[in-house]
Amino acid sequence: MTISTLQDTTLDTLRYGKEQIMKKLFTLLLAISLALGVGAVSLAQDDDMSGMSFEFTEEQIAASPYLQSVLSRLEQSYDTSEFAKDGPYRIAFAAQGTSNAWSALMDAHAYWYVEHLGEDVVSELLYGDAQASADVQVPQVEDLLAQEPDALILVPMGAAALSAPVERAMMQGVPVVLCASAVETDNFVTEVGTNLWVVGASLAQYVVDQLDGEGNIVIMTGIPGVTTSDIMEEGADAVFAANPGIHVLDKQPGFWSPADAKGIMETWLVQYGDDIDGIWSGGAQMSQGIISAYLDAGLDIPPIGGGEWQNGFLRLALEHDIKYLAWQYPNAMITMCIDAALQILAGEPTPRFIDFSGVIPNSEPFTDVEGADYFREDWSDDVHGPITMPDEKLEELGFKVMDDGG
Amino acid sequence: MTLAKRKSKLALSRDNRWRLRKFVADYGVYIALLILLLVAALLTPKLFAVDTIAVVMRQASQLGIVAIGQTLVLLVAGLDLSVGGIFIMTSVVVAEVGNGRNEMIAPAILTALALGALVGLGNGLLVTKRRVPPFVATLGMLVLVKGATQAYTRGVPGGFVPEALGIVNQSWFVLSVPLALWLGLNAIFIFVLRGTTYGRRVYAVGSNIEAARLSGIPVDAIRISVYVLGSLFAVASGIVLTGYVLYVDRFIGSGLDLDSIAAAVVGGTAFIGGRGGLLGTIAGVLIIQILSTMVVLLGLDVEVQFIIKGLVILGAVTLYSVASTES
Amino acid sequence: MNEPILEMRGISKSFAGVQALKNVSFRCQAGLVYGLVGENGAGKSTLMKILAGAYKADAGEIIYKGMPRETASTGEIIDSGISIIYQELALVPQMSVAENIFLGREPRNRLGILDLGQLHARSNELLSRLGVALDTRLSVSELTIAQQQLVEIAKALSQDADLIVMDEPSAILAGSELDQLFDIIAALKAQGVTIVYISHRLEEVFRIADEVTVLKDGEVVDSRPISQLDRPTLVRLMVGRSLDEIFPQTDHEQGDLVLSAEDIETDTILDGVSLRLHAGEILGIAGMVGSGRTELARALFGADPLTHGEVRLVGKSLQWKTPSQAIRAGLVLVPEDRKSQGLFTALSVRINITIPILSRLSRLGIVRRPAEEGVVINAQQRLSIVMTSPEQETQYLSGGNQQKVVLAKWLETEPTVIILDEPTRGVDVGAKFEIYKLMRQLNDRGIAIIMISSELPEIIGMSDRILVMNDGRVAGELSRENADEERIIELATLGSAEAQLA
Amino acid sequence: MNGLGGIMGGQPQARALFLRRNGPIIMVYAFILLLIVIGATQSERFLSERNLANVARQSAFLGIVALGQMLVILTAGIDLSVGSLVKVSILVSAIVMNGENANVVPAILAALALGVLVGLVHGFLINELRIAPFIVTLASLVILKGIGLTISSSPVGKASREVMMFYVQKVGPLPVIALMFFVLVLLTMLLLRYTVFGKHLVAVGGHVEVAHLSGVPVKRTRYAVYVLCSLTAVVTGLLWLSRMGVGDPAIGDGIELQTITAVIIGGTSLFGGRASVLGTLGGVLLLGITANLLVMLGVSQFIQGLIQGVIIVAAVALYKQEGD
Repeated sequence: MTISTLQDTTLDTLRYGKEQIMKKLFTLLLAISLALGVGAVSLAQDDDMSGMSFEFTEEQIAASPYLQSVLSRLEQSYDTSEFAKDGPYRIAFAAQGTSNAWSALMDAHAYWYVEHLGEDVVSELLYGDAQASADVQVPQVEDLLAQEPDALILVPMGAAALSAPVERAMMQGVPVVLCASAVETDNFVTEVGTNLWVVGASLAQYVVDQLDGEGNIVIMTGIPGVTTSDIMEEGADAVFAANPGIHVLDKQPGFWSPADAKGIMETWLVQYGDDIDGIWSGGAQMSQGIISAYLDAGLDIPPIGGGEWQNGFLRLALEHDIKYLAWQYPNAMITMCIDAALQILAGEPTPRFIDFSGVIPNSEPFTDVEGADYFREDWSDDVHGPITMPDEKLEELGFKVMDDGG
Repeated sequence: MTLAKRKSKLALSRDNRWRLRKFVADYGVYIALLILLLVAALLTPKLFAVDTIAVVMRQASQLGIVAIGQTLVLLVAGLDLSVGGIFIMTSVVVAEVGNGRNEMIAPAILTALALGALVGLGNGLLVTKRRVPPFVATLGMLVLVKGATQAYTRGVPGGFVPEALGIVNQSWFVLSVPLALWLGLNAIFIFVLRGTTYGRRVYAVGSNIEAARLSGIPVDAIRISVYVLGSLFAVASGIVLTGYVLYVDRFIGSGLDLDSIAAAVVGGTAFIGGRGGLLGTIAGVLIIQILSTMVVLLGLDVEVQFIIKGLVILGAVTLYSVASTES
Repeated sequence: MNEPILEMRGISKSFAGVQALKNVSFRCQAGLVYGLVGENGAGKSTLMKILAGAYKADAGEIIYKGMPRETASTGEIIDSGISIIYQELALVPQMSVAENIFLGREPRNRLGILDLGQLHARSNELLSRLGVALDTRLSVSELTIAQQQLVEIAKALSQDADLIVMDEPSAILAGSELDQLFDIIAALKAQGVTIVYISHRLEEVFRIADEVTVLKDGEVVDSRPISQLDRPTLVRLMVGRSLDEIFPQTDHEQGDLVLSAEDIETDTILDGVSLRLHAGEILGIAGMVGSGRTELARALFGADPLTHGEVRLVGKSLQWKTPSQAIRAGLVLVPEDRKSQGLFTALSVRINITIPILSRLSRLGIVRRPAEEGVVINAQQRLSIVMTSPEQETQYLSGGNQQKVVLAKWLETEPTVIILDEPTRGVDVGAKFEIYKLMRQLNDRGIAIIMISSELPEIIGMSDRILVMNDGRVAGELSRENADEERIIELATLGSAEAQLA
Repeated sequence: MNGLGGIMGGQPQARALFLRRNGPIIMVYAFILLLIVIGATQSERFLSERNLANVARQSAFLGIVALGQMLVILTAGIDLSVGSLVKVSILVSAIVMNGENANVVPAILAALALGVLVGLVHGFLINELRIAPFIVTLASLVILKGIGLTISSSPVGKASREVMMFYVQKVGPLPVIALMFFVLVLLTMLLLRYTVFGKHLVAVGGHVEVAHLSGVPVKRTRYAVYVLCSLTAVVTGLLWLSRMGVGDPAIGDGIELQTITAVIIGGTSLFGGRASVLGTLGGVLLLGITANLLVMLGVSQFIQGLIQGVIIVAAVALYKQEGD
């Protein structure tokens, strides 16, 4: 098995309505078993996979331990022979847990994928629900390790807090796959994710490009102290610093909350009003709050660097014709994490950094130009694409697919 | 003669004492608010722009509505930590029942209110019938409500917030829908507390529960009703918040629970019950909201806000404590 | 003359503008027993709390063992040899007998660790000196009130004090326990210990005191050897008038039966109590603290549910289960502890007075302010309540005025029966007299009164009939004519069966 | 000890009293037993030495602060600031330690000094300015959180190698940290039973006025108990540092509510004057085993919160509390 097993399968489920799902399920199962190799087919015609590619300067790399780590790990491979054993495997999954839809969909993907692989591949998925809190996750990882799993997949809730537990897992002989975020130690097998520095920088570059390098902007970060947020901010700062025409009016954390984001944006609007020419936002939920504040104030919305494939955001953006660049952080990447774990347990050499971009279909960044193609009328606001599991799973999970509107 | 003279002298000194105490209790927080506004005039004149006032007042309303309920609960020597769970529950109910259809807003709100009342009833019964300290009872209910919401949604609230709920974002100059609601509810409940038998009984129960019982007041019923009201105000705040973001948010209103206690306490409502009222809470809410707006206007780090907020709470209660301490 | 062991000079103290003590001087010589007498509210307890360091005097000085005493902590004062047995029992209910006795001065071993063996051994020794058998490991909340009082005394003994203040110890001690106490006092005196004995039971004072100091309204009225005093003189010194002057007499006729209780019991100590009450009558209820007096009042009022028997308010002939039903039926209770049960101290006079009659003063739940203010003004005039405004919080009123507010609150319900539990506790003489007058006025209007009191002169002076309670039962009933203090104490301490035998 | 036992009263209701006083403790341990039975029958690894050691070690993190919290609650107080203090102490000790073994002692001293300082400030505000403990420590929760984030909003500092190894050290099968916790449990029991200070805590919580009149140094006792509680928080902060290896400000929020829950479930009265070390230990173990079991049994994550809520509400509702 390789990390790119399931890619081709998902398009269909995205594209077709639910009436076709039963039929599709068969196709899907077939497709998964057949598909090997990378098949990055895009929903839109936009095949440009390098939407987030970015030229770093030497200085930027030198200034960022994160960049150094990612760039070097992209080229490294881990000799996993010490972990090789026969299946079926018991895999521990320390998830972000029941905190938001993104995470719930990741869990759903995990359960679906394990079920799909079959009991002779993964006999048990041990699960820990961190409730998005490092305090909860640290002991939980200990609980999971006490069950002596064959591998640990971890969505770390704190880069620092989870470092020592990761090292202890490795010491115990349990290979660790980091999913969606990093920890401070280098002592793990591999990380599945994307270059968050580049994400932050690309979103910033988009804003800069939209303004032709001249203008006032505001920056809304996620949660200070959370790695994903901090690294994206670092990338953004680097780009804005490199563009002297850009004036940063203010930077505040919006805590990835639409309510907090809206509150701060309202204050900015009364403070700067029309002077704001562009906005950098660290997440779609905050972008929703930002848009909402603009709508209330009745002001024109400047370009936003920082949407995501999140149905609610797309709905708003489409309705109000907003210019944005959306990045992606597909929860479906968990399937790649599971694949990575299986690869490790098979003793195959494993890259130390696995970028989902270009592997999971439709996980590339897109702009308002293609936005309509991503928006799904039948999904509820909370759904984050892309979804690689069948639609039934989505409905089972309680995502109401919208009624016809009476 | 001398006796009469002495009496009047005594009466005078007693008189001054309670008048001073009353003055501090009733107006101390407004003096603090005034000082804050003076500081703001120097540091952030932008605060006094009509637009800013509108924003501050609208955001204050979200906190203010739940703070009304919290004040009522504090008045009967209670405490409600479960409001945080109610915000989330409300947001989920509005999305699930409303499911994007405007005609379902009313049923959604009614459902949320009914569930809220149920939570309040649970709080009230635990506190009165099982004599669980309010802190523990409402903390338990908080975990329970959050857990139940989680179990129901299975982690993912389905449905959409009906767009028409965005009406709460409407405003005419400074007056927004939430502000109107906040002011209206304040007007009603200031009157209820001062002018009705119910209000008197709330104060009586908080001031001296045994005396209230012996005065023929159904103390348990009063306390339960206050917890129910507290939950209903939390639902109202939750609805305004949900309309504000037009989106189901698991972290909706996080922090407003403690802020609502802080607002009431800063406003002079005593932790031991029976003392204080909504006029003080209004000022407490405004102080907290203006402080957080000023932090953004000044471009300060958010963490500074925590420190300032803590110091303001301490300063206010110290003032009340010093003023009320007998010789 | 010997050097005095204690001299308090020019002590003054006021609370919230109310002068509790004015220029009080008090001196004791070693090895004598001093009676400190005076009515409730005369300032006895305040004086002793200043001695104990619990209050700070506004003015004056204390010279103890020849040295002016600087402000000191309560612990240092105890160490210096002063111990006080308080009127309100000063025990921690959750702690054991032994722990309470040595609280604040626990025996430790060389490592500074609590010496439990010594703690219990010494406690046992002290208790046996008092002739009491009590498991020192029991927690105080499991003891009877009399047992708790003995623990208090043991606690004072344990402090090896040179000066022991006993604040009304006899209020809850009975018969043999009281005799034991007097024996102990005699023994202590023989050892050279000075005793200050606070009481308003005069016969006790005459029995044990060497010298008597009388306080009235916060001032020392007189201080002289017991040999120069007789009972009537002492009474006149204490109250400033003779008894006849204090208790206003009226001729009124006893009316119809208004209230009856048949064999009532509750979950509390009450054990089959029956009583009858007529219109215009004052029924006095006497008994030791803990004899069931207060429980009887609560049972009649519906505050504690009946487990047996019934209460009838004749004319309405109904049963009530809650105070509010009782109030509506025309029966009210003015509770014993004003601060904790009667008054909303943080609320205004206006709100306090109108709380039980709000439904009468309101329409659709909205209070009619003019009607309410009328009631308050009326009440103020009727009871001559001294206040600066109806909006004044009741915590800033004097004790007497607070009690009047509580009375006013209940009178406004226009009751047919009023139960007064310790109506004059903590009230100055002037206010006391007004309360007595008021009771008579109510009588004249046909209102029936049950008065519970620890003050025997008050019981005897005011009651038409007297029920004496003991251990949850009625130990005996006395008519006004054949009631005297001795008879009441006998019934209250021995109970009816023993009293008959005696 | 003496032959006079129980002649006068008290004894007849002794059994009822025993039950009333110890009911919550019996219930908690019965509940724990039930969970253990469920765990043993439903998961082969639950009773493994490894998992038991794991649960014991984890319990220390909540348990040590819960002991401090219990002492404060015994005096009719409360300390809401412990979570924030854990956070600040992690950051301070990590920065001082900075990965150097030589700095371990200064780091520990810095953390302890911080604890003493915070405890003294609480004591001062409660004693001298007469502010309710709830408000004092609520304000302190907010302020300390602000201070923590001001020190650093992202991970800082580093534990030394030895400190990190401390976390996994064992004495026989028992992790050192668990052992440390059990020793503290024992010490707290001894403190309450055999020391003057312990008796004074009960007296202050049971009837502060009486305590004062009996010469108990009420203020000093309060200062001491808030300092002690803060110290348990900084010790827990140090343990977290050993657990994580770095100072991460993400840790600490919500610990106060967990400790209060554990203490209350263990039968300690929020009204003061009555506390049970065994009960608190039971409360801590109950919460710890529940969390462990939910992971072990793979209970659907959606109902975990509900289960925890039901347990808490049931525990506090089953036993009618005293007071009012």
